[in-house]
Amino acid sequence: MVEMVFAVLIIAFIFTLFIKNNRVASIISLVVSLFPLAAFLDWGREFGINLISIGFENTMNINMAGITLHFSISPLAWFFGIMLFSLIPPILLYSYSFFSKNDGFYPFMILLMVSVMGILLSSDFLSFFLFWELMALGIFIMICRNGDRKAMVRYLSYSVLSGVLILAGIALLYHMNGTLLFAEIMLKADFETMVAITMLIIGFAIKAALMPLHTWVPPVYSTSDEPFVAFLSGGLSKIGYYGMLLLLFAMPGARVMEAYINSSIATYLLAIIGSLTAFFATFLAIFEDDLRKLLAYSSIAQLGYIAVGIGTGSSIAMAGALFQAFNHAFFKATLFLAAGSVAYRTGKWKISELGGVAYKMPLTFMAALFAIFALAAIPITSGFAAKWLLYEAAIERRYVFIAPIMLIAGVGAFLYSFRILYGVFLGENRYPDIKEAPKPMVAGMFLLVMPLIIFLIFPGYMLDMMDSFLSSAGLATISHSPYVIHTTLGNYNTIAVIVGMMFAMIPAFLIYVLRKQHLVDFEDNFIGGEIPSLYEHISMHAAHNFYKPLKDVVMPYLEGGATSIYSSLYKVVEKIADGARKIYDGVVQDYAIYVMLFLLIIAGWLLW
Amino acid sequence: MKAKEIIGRGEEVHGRLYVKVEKQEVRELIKTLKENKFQHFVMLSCIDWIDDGEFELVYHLWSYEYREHVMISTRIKREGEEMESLHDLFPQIETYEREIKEMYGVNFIGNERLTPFFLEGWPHMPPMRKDFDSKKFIKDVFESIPPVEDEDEGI
Amino acid sequence: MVIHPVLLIAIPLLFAFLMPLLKRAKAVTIIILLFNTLLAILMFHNVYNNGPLYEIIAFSPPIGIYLYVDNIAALLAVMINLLAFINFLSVEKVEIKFAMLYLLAVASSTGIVITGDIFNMFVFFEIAAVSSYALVAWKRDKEALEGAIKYMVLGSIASVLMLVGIAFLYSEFRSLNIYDIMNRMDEGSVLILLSFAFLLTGIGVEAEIFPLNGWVPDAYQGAAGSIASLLSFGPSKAGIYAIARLLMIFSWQQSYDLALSVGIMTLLIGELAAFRQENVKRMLAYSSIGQMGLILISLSMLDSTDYAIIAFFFLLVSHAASKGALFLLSERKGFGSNASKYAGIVSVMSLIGMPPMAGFWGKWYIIMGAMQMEAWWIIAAIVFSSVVEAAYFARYLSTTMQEEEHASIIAAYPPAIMATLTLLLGILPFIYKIATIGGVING
Amino acid sequence: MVTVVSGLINVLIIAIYATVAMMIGILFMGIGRKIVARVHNRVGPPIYQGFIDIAKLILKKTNITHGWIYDLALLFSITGIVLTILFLPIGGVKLLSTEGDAFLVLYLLAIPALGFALGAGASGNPNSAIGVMRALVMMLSYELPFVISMVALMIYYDTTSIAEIVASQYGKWAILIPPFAISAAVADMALQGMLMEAPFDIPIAPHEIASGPMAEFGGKHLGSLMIYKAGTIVAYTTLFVDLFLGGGVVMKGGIVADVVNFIVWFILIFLVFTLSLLINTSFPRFRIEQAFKFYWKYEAVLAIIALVWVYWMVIS
Amino acid sequence: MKYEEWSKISRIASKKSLWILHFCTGCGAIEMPPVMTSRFDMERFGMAPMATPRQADVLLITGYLTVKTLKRVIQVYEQMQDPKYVVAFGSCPINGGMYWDSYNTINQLDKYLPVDLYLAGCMPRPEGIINAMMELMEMIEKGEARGWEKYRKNYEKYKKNQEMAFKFGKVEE
Repeated sequence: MVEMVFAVLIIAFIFTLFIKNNRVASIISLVVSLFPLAAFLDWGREFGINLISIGFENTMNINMAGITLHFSISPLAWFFGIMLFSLIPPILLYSYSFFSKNDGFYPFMILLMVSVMGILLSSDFLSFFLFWELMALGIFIMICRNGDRKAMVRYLSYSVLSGVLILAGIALLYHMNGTLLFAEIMLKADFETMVAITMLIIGFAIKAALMPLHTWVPPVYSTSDEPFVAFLSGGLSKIGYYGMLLLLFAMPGARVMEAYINSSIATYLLAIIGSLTAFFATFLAIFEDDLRKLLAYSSIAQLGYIAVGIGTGSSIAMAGALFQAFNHAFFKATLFLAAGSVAYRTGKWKISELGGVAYKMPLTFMAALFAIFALAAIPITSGFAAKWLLYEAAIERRYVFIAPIMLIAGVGAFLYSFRILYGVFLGENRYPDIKEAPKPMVAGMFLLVMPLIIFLIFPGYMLDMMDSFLSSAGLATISHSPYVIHTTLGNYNTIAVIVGMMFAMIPAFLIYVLRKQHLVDFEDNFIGGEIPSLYEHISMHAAHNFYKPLKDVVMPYLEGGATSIYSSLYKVVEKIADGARKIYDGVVQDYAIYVMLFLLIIAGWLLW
Repeated sequence: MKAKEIIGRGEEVHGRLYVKVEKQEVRELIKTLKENKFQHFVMLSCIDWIDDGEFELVYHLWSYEYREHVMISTRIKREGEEMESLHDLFPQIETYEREIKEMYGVNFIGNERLTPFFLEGWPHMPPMRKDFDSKKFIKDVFESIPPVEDEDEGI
Repeated sequence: MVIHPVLLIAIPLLFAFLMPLLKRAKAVTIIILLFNTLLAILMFHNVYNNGPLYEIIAFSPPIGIYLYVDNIAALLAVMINLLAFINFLSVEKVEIKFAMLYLLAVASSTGIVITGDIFNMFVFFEIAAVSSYALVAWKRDKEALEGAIKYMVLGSIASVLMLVGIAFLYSEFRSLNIYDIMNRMDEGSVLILLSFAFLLTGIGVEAEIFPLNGWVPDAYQGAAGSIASLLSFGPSKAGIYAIARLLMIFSWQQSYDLALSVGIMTLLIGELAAFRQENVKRMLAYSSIGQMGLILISLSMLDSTDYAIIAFFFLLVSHAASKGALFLLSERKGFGSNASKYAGIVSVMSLIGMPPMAGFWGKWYIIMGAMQMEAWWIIAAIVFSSVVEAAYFARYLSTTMQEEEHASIIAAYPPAIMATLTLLLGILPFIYKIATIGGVING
Repeated sequence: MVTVVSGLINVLIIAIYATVAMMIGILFMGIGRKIVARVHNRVGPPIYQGFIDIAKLILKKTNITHGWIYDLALLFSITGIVLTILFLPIGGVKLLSTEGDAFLVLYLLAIPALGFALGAGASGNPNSAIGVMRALVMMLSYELPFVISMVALMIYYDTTSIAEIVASQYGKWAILIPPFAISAAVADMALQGMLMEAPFDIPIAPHEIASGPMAEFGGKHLGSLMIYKAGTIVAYTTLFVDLFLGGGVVMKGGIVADVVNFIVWFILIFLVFTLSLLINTSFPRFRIEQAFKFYWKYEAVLAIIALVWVYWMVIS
Repeated sequence: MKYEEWSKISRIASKKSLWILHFCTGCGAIEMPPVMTSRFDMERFGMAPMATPRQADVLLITGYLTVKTLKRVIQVYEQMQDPKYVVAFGSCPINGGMYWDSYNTINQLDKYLPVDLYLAGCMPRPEGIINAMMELMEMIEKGEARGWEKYRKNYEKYKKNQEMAFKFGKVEE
C-alpha cells in the first residue's frame, strides 16, 4: 500500500509542474498531502494511538534496474512522520493565497514530501541516503527560486559536505558489516565504528544547524519565501535529529553502543554543543533586527535544546527532546507564517520599520501570541512540559555546566519574544490602512496552533506516543497519566496549574469587571506632557536597536564566533585556489615544458 | 585695550569697547575677532529706537585670554530691512536671531529655523516693539475671557 | 546478422569526404549520425548477448587492423554517437567544411573506443586531434585562434610521444594487437616501462590529466558552444578510455598508484582553479579537468574493487552528458526559457551528485570503492573537492538564474534532451548490465 | 464523600493561606515605607498605608484602557503572583508545591513579568517600552546567579521539588552548610534585583523614564499592579526562605506546629525583607549595564565557586 | 449643582493617600523638596510624588503659566483620572503675579482649569504647603473638592476659554 502513496505523490509532482494557476495547484497538493498523513495515522495502531485504521500495510521493497530499496516503519519514524506530515496541510492551506502564481512552490513541496517519506520509511542505508540527498536537492531548488547568491552558495556547500560525510560514514559501516540493512548492522564500540558514527553525526548536525555548522541558516531563512521556510525550520531541521536518533538508538546493534552513550564523551559533547548553541543563538536572536533572521537564530536555539536531550541520553531526556521537537515544529511554523502574513500585508521585514500591526491584524497577532507563549515555555503552554523534562534530565545526570546555560537560554527567549510582540505587533500603529491576512492564511496558522493547545492540557498523550519508541530503544518509559508527569526528582501536574490559575484569576477578574473603563486612543499617551499631534509626526515607536545597553556589554564577546573562523578558512582556500589558477597562465611554452617534465618524472619513477 | 589694537577703532564705554559699524562690515569684524582669541559669543541684542525708526543690533563678544568685552553695533531700518544670518560663525546665533525675529520682526536671511519660539500661533505684531501696547492687549485678550461659573454655583 | 563494427567508422569517413558533392550537408550529417547511433545500439545488444566481438579487417593478425568491442566500449560508442547527434541539432547554419570536420571527429572518437590495435588507436587520435584543432578555430576570432594554436602545439607533441611509445612496444613484441601484447607482457624488457611513460603522456594530453591539460581552458573558451560540448564528450572521453586500456595493458601496482596520484592532483587543481574563475566557459573547462581527475581516480581503483568500473562508467556518462549540456547553455548569458533552466539545474545537480541523476550513482560507487580499499586520502580529496564544486556551481546558478536572455527553440531543446539522458540513467541505472562487463576487463 | 469534604477543606486552607500571604504582602509594603522613612529620619506613612493606596486606586471613578492586550497586564499580574504563592510551601504547609517544582515556580514568576510587558507594550508609550526592556535585561542578569545557586541546591538535595528541599532542611538549614552560605549571599543579591529594590530599581525609575512600564497604568490597573508588587514581596522572600532557611519549619506535628512554623516563617521573611530595604536605602540607582555586569561578573563567579564546591562535595 | 454620588470610603481613601504630580513651572518647584524630606515629611499624610498623570490625584501648578505651558498643563490634566484636584501655588496663577501685564502669562488660572485650592505667597513656605494640603484633605472629606466634576460639566466653556487664550484673542468665528 505504501507504493500507492508514493505513486500518488509522484504523479501529483509531475502534474503540478505544468499547472500555472496557483489555486488549482495548491488544492491538488493539499489533497495529496493528506495521503501520507492518513498512512501514518493508520500505522498508529501499533504504536499506541489508533485514531483511524485504513489498513495500510507498512513494509515494501522496490527493486528496479539493479538496485533494491527496502522500506518499513519503526516507532521513531512513526513519531517523526506524524509530526512532519501534520505540519504540511496547514502550510499548503496558508500558501493557497500567499502566492499569486505557481512558479514551482507546490511541485517541490510534494518532492520534499516524497523525500521525507522516503527517509522515514527506509530501512536500509542506500534508500535512506538516496532520499536524504533528494531532500537536499528539493530544498536547494526551493532556495534557487529566490536566487539569493549567499543563501544558495552556503546552503549547497553545507548540504554537499553533510551528504558526502554521511556517505563516507555509510561506506565505512558497509565495509565493516558487509550489509546496508539497518537490521543487520552490528555496531561495535571499536575505533572504526566510532569514526563512522562521528562522521554520520557531523553530517546530521549540519542539517540540524548546531552551532559551529549553523552559518547557512540565517541567509537561507531570510531570503526564501515563508511557507517553505516554515516547513524547513519546523519540519526538515528535525530530520537531522531523526538520523542521530536512528543511529544512536533505533539501530539493533545500538544496545552494544550502550557503553558509547552514557560513559563516552561523544554524546556529552553533543549535549554541551547543544546547550552552547542554545545560549549563543539566543543572544544573537536578541540583537537581530530583521524579523526572519531573528526567527532563524531562535530556531537554531530551540534546536540546540533537542541536541541536549539526545546528548543526555536518559529516557526523560529523550522524551523531552522529542516533545521539544514536536512543539518547536508547530510554534516555529506558526511564527514564520505570521511573519509571512505581516510581510504579505506591509511588505516590510525589519522590526524597526514595523509597528502596531496587531490593531489591524488581530487574528495573526493571536496566533503569533500563542506561538510565542509556547516558545517562551510559559507554564500554561505545552512548551513548558518539554523544557521541564529536559531540565529534569540535566539535573538527574548532574550536568552542572549544561543546566544553568539551558535555563539562561530559556530566560533569554523571553527577551526576543517580547521584541517580536512589541516591535512588530504592538506599540504605535504605523500601518493604519492594512487589512487582516486573507482567510486561508489565518486558517492555516490556527490549524498549526491547535496541537499546541491539545498537548497543553494533556502532555500525557504526547508521552503515550513516545512510549513505543522508548521501549523499543531499550529505555524506561516515563510514568505519566494524561495530565501528570512523574519523574524521580519532581513531578508536574498541568491540571493543578490550570485549576490554581482559575482560583487566582478570581480577584483579578473581579477588579476588571466591577470598575468601568473607557478606551483611549494612541495619541493620548504621557510623554512628558508633550502633545504629539502638534508637530509633524513624532515616532513614538521605541523598537529600533531595542537592547542597545545589553548589546554594548555583550557584543564584544560575541564578535569572535563562527563567522570569523569561516572567513579566515575561506581566505586560505582562496589563496590556494589563486595559486592553482596561476598554473594556467596562458603561455604555450610553459605547457610544453610541463608535458616534458611530466614525461621525465614518470619515466624516472617507473624505472627507479 | 587689546581689542582696540586689533580693530583699530571704537570707544571705551564702562570698560567695554563699543564699535559702531555698517551692516556689511559686521561679518568681517566678527571673523577677525574670532581668530584673535575672542571665542566666546556672549549674546545678540536688539534695541528699538522708535524715534529714529531704526533697530540697533548689538553683537557681544568676550575673550578669556584678554578678559575683554567687545560690543559691535549696527543700525537697520525698522520696516522691511533685513540682516544676513551669521550662524555659520557661531552656531548659537541661530537661536538669538530666531528670538529677535519673533519679538521684533527682524528677518535674517539664511537662517532656516525662524519658526515661532515662545509664542505659538501669535497672530498680532511682534510684542517687544515699542509701539505694542501690552496693557490694552491684556484688557482685550485675557480680561475679556469670562470666568467659568456654574449655573448653580453651590460652594 | 552480424553487425560489422567497422561500419561505425567507415560510413562517417566515407560521407565526410563525399560531403562537398552533396548539397544539403546538415540533413546528410544528421541522417548519418542517427544511423551511427542505431548501429551502435544494435552492436551493444549483440555484444551484451554473446560476448565481445573480434573483427579483423583486410590483413592477418600481426599486421591487420584489428577491432575489439566489449560491453563498455559498445556503451561508450552509443554515448558518443547519441550525444553527437543531439549536439549537432543545436548548430543553426552548417557549412560543408564544418559538417566534414564534425563527422571526422565523431568517427575518430568512436574508432579510438572500439579499436583493438594500438597503432590504429594512434591513427584515430591523429584524426580526432586534427579535426578538433580546426573545429576549435571555427569562429576565427582572437580567442578561438589562440585556443586552437595552443591545442595544436600540445597535440602535436603528444602525437610524437605516442608514436615513440608505440615504436618501443613494436620493437619489443613485434605485434600491435593490444591483447597479444597483454598476454606476452611479462617477457618484455626495461623498454616497456619507457613505452608506458611515453604512451601515458601522449594519451594524457588528449585526456586532460593534470600537467598536460594546459590547452584545455583556452580551447574550450575559444570554441563555440556546440564544439566545446563535442570536445567534452568526444575526444576527451575517448582519451580517458584509452588510458583505461593502457592501465589494462601495463597492469602493475606502480601504474595504478601513479594514476591515483595524478588523478587526485588533477581533481584538486581543477576544482580550485574553477572556484576562482569568473568567466563561465573557463570555469566549466576547469571543472571538466576536475571531473577527469575524479574519473582517473576511479580508474586507479580498477584492480582492487569491482565497484570501480561501475563508478567509472557512471562518472564518465554523467560528466559527458551534463557538461555537454552546460557548454551548449553557456552560449547565452542566462537560462532563457524554462527548458534551459531545467537543463541547467539537472546537469549541475548531476555533476554534484544529487540522487535522481546519474552522477549520484557515480559518487555512491566511487566512495564505496574507496572505502573498500580503505584509502582515506581519496575520501578526503573527494569531500573537499565536492564542497568546492558545490560552492562555485551554486554561484554559477545564482548568476545565470537572474539573467533572462530569451533563447530560440533550437538552441534550448538539445541541452534539455541531454539533461533528460542523465535523469533517465539516474532513475534506471541498469547496474547489472554494466556490472557484468567488469569481469571481462579484469579477465 | 469523605474525600470530597477533606478535598474542600484542603482547598479552603489553601485559599486562606493565599489570601493571608497577600495581606501580609500589602502590610509589608506599608512597613517597608515606614522603615525607609525611619532611616531618612522621617515619620513615614502609617503601616496600613498600602491598603489605603490600593483602595483609593481601585475606587477611582474613571479608568482608561489601550485595548484588550493592555488589560491582559492586569489579569496576568495578579493571577501569576497568586499562582506562584500557591506553589510555594508557606511555613512548612505544602499548598500545591507537591504538584510542581522549582522550575515551575521559576517560570510561573515569568507570567506576570510577560503580562506586564505586554500591557506596557500595548499602551505604545515609549517610556514603558524602554522600562520593559530594562526589566527584561534585569531579569536576564539576576537569573544567572540565582539559577546557578538553585542548581547547586538541587544537586545537593538530589530533588527539584521545593517541598522536599524544605523537608530535608528540617534539622539543618541550608545556609549553615558552608558552600550554601555563598549561594545564599548570591541569591540574596539576586533577590534585591527581583524585588526591584533601590540599587536595581532601574526598570521603574521615576526620574528617567516616568516610572517605566507603569507609565500608562492608572486607577484599577495600577491597583492590580500594587497587589502584584505586594505579592512579589511575599513570593520572592518565601522562595528565598524555603530554599535556604528551611522554610520556617521549626516544629513537626499538628495545628500547633503549623501556627509556630507560620510565625517563624513570618519573622524570617520579615528579616529578609528588612535586609533588602536597608540595602535599598543605602544605594543610589545603578545603570542597566552596571547591573548586568555586576550580576554576570561578580555574582556569577561567586555562584560558580559555590556550585563547584557543592558538586565536589556531592561526588566525593 | 447636583453632584454625583461620591461614597464616603472612596473620599476617605482619596484623602488619606493623595498622590501629587507637581508640574514644575516657575519658581514654586524648589519649595517641594523640603516638603518631602525629613523636616516636613508630607509622606506621613500618605502623600507621595508621582511621575505620570495617570497615577496622580493632585496636579500642583507651582508658578506662572505661559500660554505655551498652559497647552501642556491641560494635556496633562486631561490625562489624569477622576477624582482629580488642582492646587495652584503662589500669586502668579491667582492674578498673574508680577507678570500681570506680560503679553504671554495667564492671569487667572481659574478661567482655564477648575482650581480647587489657591495658595497665596510669592512662593509659599513648606509649612504653608502642608497647611494647604491639610485644607484640601478637609475639602475632599466633606466632598467639596469637585473640580473634576465641574470640568466635566462645563467642558465646552473651559475649552472655549482655552481656545481664546491659545489664539491670543483672535478667534475666527
